[in-house]
Amino acid sequence: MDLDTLLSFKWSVMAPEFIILGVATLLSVIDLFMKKEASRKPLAWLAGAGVLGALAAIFMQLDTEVTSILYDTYRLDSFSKAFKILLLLGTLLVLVLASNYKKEDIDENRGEFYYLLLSALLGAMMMASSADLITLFVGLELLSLASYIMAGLERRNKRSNESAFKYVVSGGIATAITLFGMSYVFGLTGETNLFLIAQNMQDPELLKHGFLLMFAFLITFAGLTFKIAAAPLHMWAPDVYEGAPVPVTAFLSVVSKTAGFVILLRFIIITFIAAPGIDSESLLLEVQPYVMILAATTMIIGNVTALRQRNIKRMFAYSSIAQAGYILVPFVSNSSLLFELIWFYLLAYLFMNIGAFTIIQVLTAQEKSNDISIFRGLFKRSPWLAVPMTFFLLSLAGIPITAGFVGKFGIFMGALGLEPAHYWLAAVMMATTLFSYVYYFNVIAVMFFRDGEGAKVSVPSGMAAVLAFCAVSTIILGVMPDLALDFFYGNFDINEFFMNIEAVDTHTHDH
Amino acid sequence: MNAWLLSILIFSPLLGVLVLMFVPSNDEKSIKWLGVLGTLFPLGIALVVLSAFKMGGEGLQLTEKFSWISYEVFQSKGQVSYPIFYEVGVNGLSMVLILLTAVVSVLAAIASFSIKQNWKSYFILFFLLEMGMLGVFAAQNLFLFFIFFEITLIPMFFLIGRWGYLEKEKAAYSFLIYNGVGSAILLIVFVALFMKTGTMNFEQLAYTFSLPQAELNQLFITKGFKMGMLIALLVAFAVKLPVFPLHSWMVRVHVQAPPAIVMIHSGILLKIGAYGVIVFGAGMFPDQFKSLAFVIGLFGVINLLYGAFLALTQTDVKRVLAYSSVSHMGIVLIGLAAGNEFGMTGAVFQVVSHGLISALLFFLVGALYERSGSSELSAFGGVAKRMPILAGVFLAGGLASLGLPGMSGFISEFMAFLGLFEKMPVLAAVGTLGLILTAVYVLRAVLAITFGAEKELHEARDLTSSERVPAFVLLAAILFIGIYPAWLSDMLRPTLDAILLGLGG
Amino acid sequence: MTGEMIAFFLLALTAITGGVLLINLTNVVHMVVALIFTFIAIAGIYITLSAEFVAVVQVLIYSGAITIIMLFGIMLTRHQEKEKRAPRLKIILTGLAIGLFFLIMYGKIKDLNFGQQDVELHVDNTKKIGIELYSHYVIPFELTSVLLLVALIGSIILAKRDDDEKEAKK
Amino acid sequence: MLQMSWLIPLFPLLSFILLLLFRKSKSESTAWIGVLLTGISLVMSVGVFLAVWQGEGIKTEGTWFQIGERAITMGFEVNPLNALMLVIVSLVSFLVHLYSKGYMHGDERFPVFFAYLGLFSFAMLGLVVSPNLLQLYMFWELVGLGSFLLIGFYYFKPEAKAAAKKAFVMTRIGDVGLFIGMVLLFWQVGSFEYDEIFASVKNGDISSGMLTLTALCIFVGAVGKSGQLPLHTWLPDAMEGPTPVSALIHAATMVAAGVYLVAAMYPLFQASEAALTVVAVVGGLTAIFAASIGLMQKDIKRVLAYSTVSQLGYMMLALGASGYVAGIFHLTTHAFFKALLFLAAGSVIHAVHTQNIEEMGGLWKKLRITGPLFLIGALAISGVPLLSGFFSKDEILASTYADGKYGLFWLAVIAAFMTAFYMFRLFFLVFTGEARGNEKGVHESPSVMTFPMIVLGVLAVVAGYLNTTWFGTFLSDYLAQGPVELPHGDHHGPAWIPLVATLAAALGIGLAYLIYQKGTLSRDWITRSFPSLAEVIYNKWYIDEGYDQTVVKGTRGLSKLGVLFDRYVVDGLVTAVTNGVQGLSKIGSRLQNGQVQSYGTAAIFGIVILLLIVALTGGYFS
Amino acid sequence: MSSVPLTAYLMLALILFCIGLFGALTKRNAVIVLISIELMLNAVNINLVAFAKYSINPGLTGQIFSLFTITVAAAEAAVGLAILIALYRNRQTVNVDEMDTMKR
Repeated sequence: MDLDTLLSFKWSVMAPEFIILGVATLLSVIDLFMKKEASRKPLAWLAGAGVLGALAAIFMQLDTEVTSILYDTYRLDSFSKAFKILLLLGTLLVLVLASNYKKEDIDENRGEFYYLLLSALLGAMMMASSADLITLFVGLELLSLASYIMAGLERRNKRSNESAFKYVVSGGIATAITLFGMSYVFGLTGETNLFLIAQNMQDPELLKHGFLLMFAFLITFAGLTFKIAAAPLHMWAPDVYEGAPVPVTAFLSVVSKTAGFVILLRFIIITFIAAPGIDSESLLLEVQPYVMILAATTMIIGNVTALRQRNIKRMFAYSSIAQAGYILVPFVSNSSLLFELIWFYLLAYLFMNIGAFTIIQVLTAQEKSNDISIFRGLFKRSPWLAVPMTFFLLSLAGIPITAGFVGKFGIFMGALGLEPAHYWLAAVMMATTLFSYVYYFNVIAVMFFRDGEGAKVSVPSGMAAVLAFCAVSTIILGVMPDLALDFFYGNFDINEFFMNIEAVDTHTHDH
Repeated sequence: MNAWLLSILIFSPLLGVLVLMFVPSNDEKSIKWLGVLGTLFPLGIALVVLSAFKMGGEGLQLTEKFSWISYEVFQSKGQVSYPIFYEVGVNGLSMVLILLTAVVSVLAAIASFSIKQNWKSYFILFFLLEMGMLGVFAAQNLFLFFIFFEITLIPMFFLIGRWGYLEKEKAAYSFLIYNGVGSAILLIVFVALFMKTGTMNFEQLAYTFSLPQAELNQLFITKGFKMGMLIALLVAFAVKLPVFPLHSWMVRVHVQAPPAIVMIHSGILLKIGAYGVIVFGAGMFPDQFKSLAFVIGLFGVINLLYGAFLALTQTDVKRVLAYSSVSHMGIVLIGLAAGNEFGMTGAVFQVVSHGLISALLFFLVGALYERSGSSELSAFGGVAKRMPILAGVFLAGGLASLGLPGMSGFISEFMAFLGLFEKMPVLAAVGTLGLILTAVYVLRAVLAITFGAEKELHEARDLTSSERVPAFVLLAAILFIGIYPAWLSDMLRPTLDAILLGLGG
Repeated sequence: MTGEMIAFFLLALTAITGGVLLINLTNVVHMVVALIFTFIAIAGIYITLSAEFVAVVQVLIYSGAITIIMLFGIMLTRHQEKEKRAPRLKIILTGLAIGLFFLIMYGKIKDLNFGQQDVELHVDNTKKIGIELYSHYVIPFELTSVLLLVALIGSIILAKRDDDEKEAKK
Repeated sequence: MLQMSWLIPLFPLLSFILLLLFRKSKSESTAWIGVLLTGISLVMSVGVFLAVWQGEGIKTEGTWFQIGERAITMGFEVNPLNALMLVIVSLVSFLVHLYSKGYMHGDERFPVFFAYLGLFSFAMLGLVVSPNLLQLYMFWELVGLGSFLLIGFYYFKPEAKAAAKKAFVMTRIGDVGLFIGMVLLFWQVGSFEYDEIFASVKNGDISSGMLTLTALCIFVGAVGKSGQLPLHTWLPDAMEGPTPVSALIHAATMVAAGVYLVAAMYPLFQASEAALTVVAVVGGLTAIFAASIGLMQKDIKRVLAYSTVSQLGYMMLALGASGYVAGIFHLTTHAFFKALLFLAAGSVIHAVHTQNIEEMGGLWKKLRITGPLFLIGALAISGVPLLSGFFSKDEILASTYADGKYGLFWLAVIAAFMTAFYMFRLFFLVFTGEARGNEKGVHESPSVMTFPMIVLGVLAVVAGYLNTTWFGTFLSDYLAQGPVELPHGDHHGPAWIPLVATLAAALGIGLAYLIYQKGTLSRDWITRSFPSLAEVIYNKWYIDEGYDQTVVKGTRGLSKLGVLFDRYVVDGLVTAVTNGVQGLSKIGSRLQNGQVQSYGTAAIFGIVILLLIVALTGGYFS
Repeated sequence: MSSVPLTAYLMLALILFCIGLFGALTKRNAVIVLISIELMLNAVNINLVAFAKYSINPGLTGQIFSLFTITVAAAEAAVGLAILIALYRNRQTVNVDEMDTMKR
């Protein structure tokens, strides 16, 4: 493969990644030359512009056909476009939060903060648009590393340090576990390209190694649950969420989690779609019970433990664990609904969670506390915060006319869709949702039923915009989910996800 | 105009919300009046709807249908779409309940004059609640039904938790969790039905389930599935109704919520349970429903007797009324279990009648509470002396509650039992014991308050003129239905006949 | 017993011994040193697997860079060189879990063999790897550079000494 | 005339509504509204009665509402039986209205009282003209409502409150029986109409077991309303109401509704021998049982109340013994003389402001009109020849004897003796001898009160000639026009029966004279001779106490049990679930111990467990 | 030719992985925890390299994969250490079990 071949690829399809990469590099360079005291506001604008640019690039690519570069190490298909939109949108909102996060520690590294955010985003985007184990892994690690650092960004804050350290240790172990599993996937098929792996999975030789395949699947899956904060690798989340700066927490709970689901979908579905199970059925069918167990466990742990939390960030950590459990449910359905359901739920989750974190950030900054009591009497003090917060909480709880409900409804469709329908999983989900009512509504109760002595809360305009955007989106998606669904159906053909065009591709480029 | 009439009705309470937004939150008087006006507006539209509604017409009327959400699924069969529509319509049954909702809402809004604080948010939530209730009865598909069903939950949570009495938050949570259980089960069932049949429309579902079993097998719909769905539905609505042993939340809510809200709750929200059982249970799974009739009847009788027995020794009048609601909902079940014309009609009559009666009684209890600061029976006595009108209306309400002929309660009890006696005479005979017990506890409570030696109340004034409106309107409605039931039964007949056709076939 | 076999066993033994020492030693520095042996042994293993380039990288990065920065880390954070044992319960539980994990995996690894195929991996190993890296894997390769930059910047901003702290000391 | 007969009940209803509107009026002339409107009813009733006497009849019905195929109808019917009842009811009602004008003088809720009277009259007349069971049932309950309101008229008195409640509940027990019977019949016949029911009975469409069951259920209703054993306890307590009310409701009309019901449904009862026997036995037992209690009561109204119960027992006995005409005959005469007695008693109470006969005495001189009228009543009820009670009672005895129920016959004779005894005990204690209570201010009642009594007095004397073997059996001829096939023609048992009856009456009166007037016999010789029996009788056979101990306590106990169940089992389950979840939550947060290594261990455990499950289920070891 | 079977390598890797895991989960010194994680990653590398030679589809891919892993591991070690140093500055401890201010 020579330079010509390399240049013959349609590198333009990587425009979003290039934009992010370029802006990130630019940021780090500009930051270097900026005076220490100078306001980093322009950097935020620049970063925001970069993300917007990348978003625009993706929207321009909507009509682009499936494109594969270098044996799927980069791949642009509907799936990647759809999820990259989520990643970009989430990061954009988190950027606003980040630029309004007032902490001395952060201030001195604000430029780096934006840089790290964009790098993490880049990693996540690469995860979305690659079908090669190595790229996926590197993307994953890029996201992870950047996140570790961001979690510890308040370096004079013991909690932030501790949070970052716990994150890095858990993350390291998780990476090792994931890799261990992946090494067997690789070993049993001898390929890193997911489509080739899938092809090799049909090798009759593998029938003898059903158990190893199954183990490889489970170990990898378990390792990947780290990113989405689902059982069994979920326990870092509360501690890390609590200690990390609020925007980082928001980033972890939304963007990082989305990326986690992206890699799960990409890796699990393509790799194992044709894999034989122990009894030489389909492996994906055979592992369903285990995924169900994990999903159920996650929901139970998240929702049940959240009941006792007094710290709002910690509560949201458990809530986020629980949400991960919900989103795992469609994985057992194996229907093509899987993608749009997860996509929609993540979209909804993005709005409601970032919205909630916006308010949390505003309040924790003003009250210098993370205790739920900072919400006391919020409705009296600042109804314009209390009402959107209520929307977000209701959405998280899955109450109708919010996006969360439609998302949850979709998940139910996933759980009950194909034969056999998984009633018990749906039941666990609903039961734990009920537990979640208690803690979500507890916040609501604190806001509405208690009297608070705190002052009126002032919201910076950027935050207010995020808040309004999230609140409106939460409601609009709840009332007219077809806006999102039609967009999805209209622009994304999920068949592309399964389309191995590499054969054609190499052919055209290799002569 | 007619094409949008029903939607206008459903969302008409939002106008009130909109207007209230622009009223300063400390302007008590205008908020309260706007609150009443805001409920009068839907009532007006409801009357327009009533006039547009062809009495005795078959099937749905004033239907609207718009595409709303659609999921596309690629299956082995190819692309299958799962569309969800915005579908509303009314039949006799829902027309009746919509009217009930509109009327009780107005009266409850008037009763809300006793609310002491935060009137603005109170009425905003109140309107949202009304919208939810109207929507529930007008919805013609599962999805919409569920959405409106849940919409009623949230305002209720706030209304109880913020404006209730001492243990209001506990009650609010109790309400939320129990109803959450119900709606959780509902959601599972609804989605399961949706995924099996690809439709959420009531009529289409009923039609699908009436297909011969051979065709259903292709959709993976077995008899067991149907039965399971029906049982799940019954359990879900049993929470709402409520049916023993799922009633404790309701007692708590009745005791703790502000009277105006209890009027709504007891008057309408509980009825959603009955409505659900009729429309989903009997309407969609007639065969299974029939085979469960005995169980339903049994629970009906248990409810009737259990509620009555517990109401006997309560010392708080609100608790008496709460358990009386449990007991009266038993009659709904009894009527449904009968599964014949009389039973069904009786059940619906009971729904309406209890809606009116309990609204009346809770309204009066609220008025009493306002005058005495207590709802303990022992705090009252000889109220008839200083407040003859209140006492008189209270007595009349009590008598209606115990099924005195000439009042609506009698018609429903009579028909429900008449129905059950055809199918399960022994069970019905056991159930009639409840009629005696009802008389005992109602009189015990009513007489303890109105009769006897007079006790000091801190404010002994008779019903004020604004309080008389709800009291008299409700009493008049109770008498009207009691004396001229044909009005109601004629409206209901086509709808119930359609359901009965399924049950009978 | 071929030479390769013997080499493998020796290397494996060294590697495992290093690991066991890591677990059992109490002096932190000793542990790291023990691990150096493991890392080097692993490099040897790579050679037996016809992966010379990887072996070299292993020596450079692991035995070199990583152990060194770890030692630096130990020095920088010297607080207590002697390592106290963790609570027994923790050890037992963790050991139990890991033991089970080992046994389960072992059961299926022990008869995993795909036979031998004739590939000349060691021929021009480095060159081939280079070509692959710059063609096939150029995207992850470039991405890795971003990753390293992130690690670099991150490490700096996290670990850099506070100026004001210095001032305070003055 | 007959077409207008549906208006008869509506006039009192109008009175009710009007008077409620004038409820705050202080003017006592409001009473005239009630009097006038019931007067109109009375006139119309008499007109209707006369028309029916001519052999006319009418039945008109319309659909009330429709359920499915079936129409529930409402309407009115006039037949010989209910035309007679119309007259009795409207007459007594009219007279009581009139009487109350004087009796209730000065009461601050004067118009309300008349309103209630109007409501009651409406219900009672409505009950009478009902052409079907359902309509009857509805008015049946409304009658109960009227009774309830009037018993509880003095609502501030705890006794009145208790009595009203008791009356309502006890009668409701009966009502439920009626309800069940009615509904069962409906499913047998497919209709609530009397004539359709009778037709079915006649055609033998109903199995005999079902016939008996329905008849008995309906009879339970009658038992409740008519204060028969064992549901009689409310009736004496109902005397807490104003006395005119007792006269109207608890003597003449409502309590007779039970008898009327049995009479109206007579073809059904006739079809079941067992049912008839039950009716007769219950009636007979009630007659003697209530009479026995009446012997020792000290409250003038209670004596009369027990006497009412006893007399109602007579009527039931008559009906049960196929003495259809006898029963109705006694109903008629009893309405007059018992209403008379009550009004007279009311007059006495009005005069002395006490109801305790121990505190009366020697009133004969002071109440020159009331006294003789009371005497007439007492004589009539005792069955002294030539007065109305004699004829009707005689017929009952004759029927019973003719029906072969000899045991009941003798029971009835003994009851007759007792009746005579306690009535004259009452008479002597109240009107003769020394005044034992306050004498001051005792004066005869105003003419508005005495006039009705006089009318009733006259009727109490002459009503007996409606049906006598000597002058003509007008009543039975008249009733024969009705739907009921009169059994065995007339009962005219052996000629000695009137003699026995007269003898029993004479013995009773004589004994009373000896004890209470002459003092020949010590007043307490019975009490001394049979102390325990006397104790039991004085305490009304401990029936109330028995109910208290069993039914009331049992119900309350069940209720308490239910409350406990609700608290500990129903709520307990919920609490258990809540605690369970919270426990889980606690465990969950315990595990989250802040040690990142524990998290790792937990994760490894999670993975290992998954792998183990795979291994175990997948056949790893095989 | 070669007599060392794939299983032997995999076994070695497994053993080292388990040792690394055990170290990471039980050692109190944070540096050792970090380095244990490196050991785990090393074990994975052995797998990758061994598979590169002995899988059904041998080739350089495994070796390249392991190169990426090594790089990433190094970066991770550096970042981990940096975090640890920041933590140490504030807390004066490197004992993992003392880092539990946030729990429950």
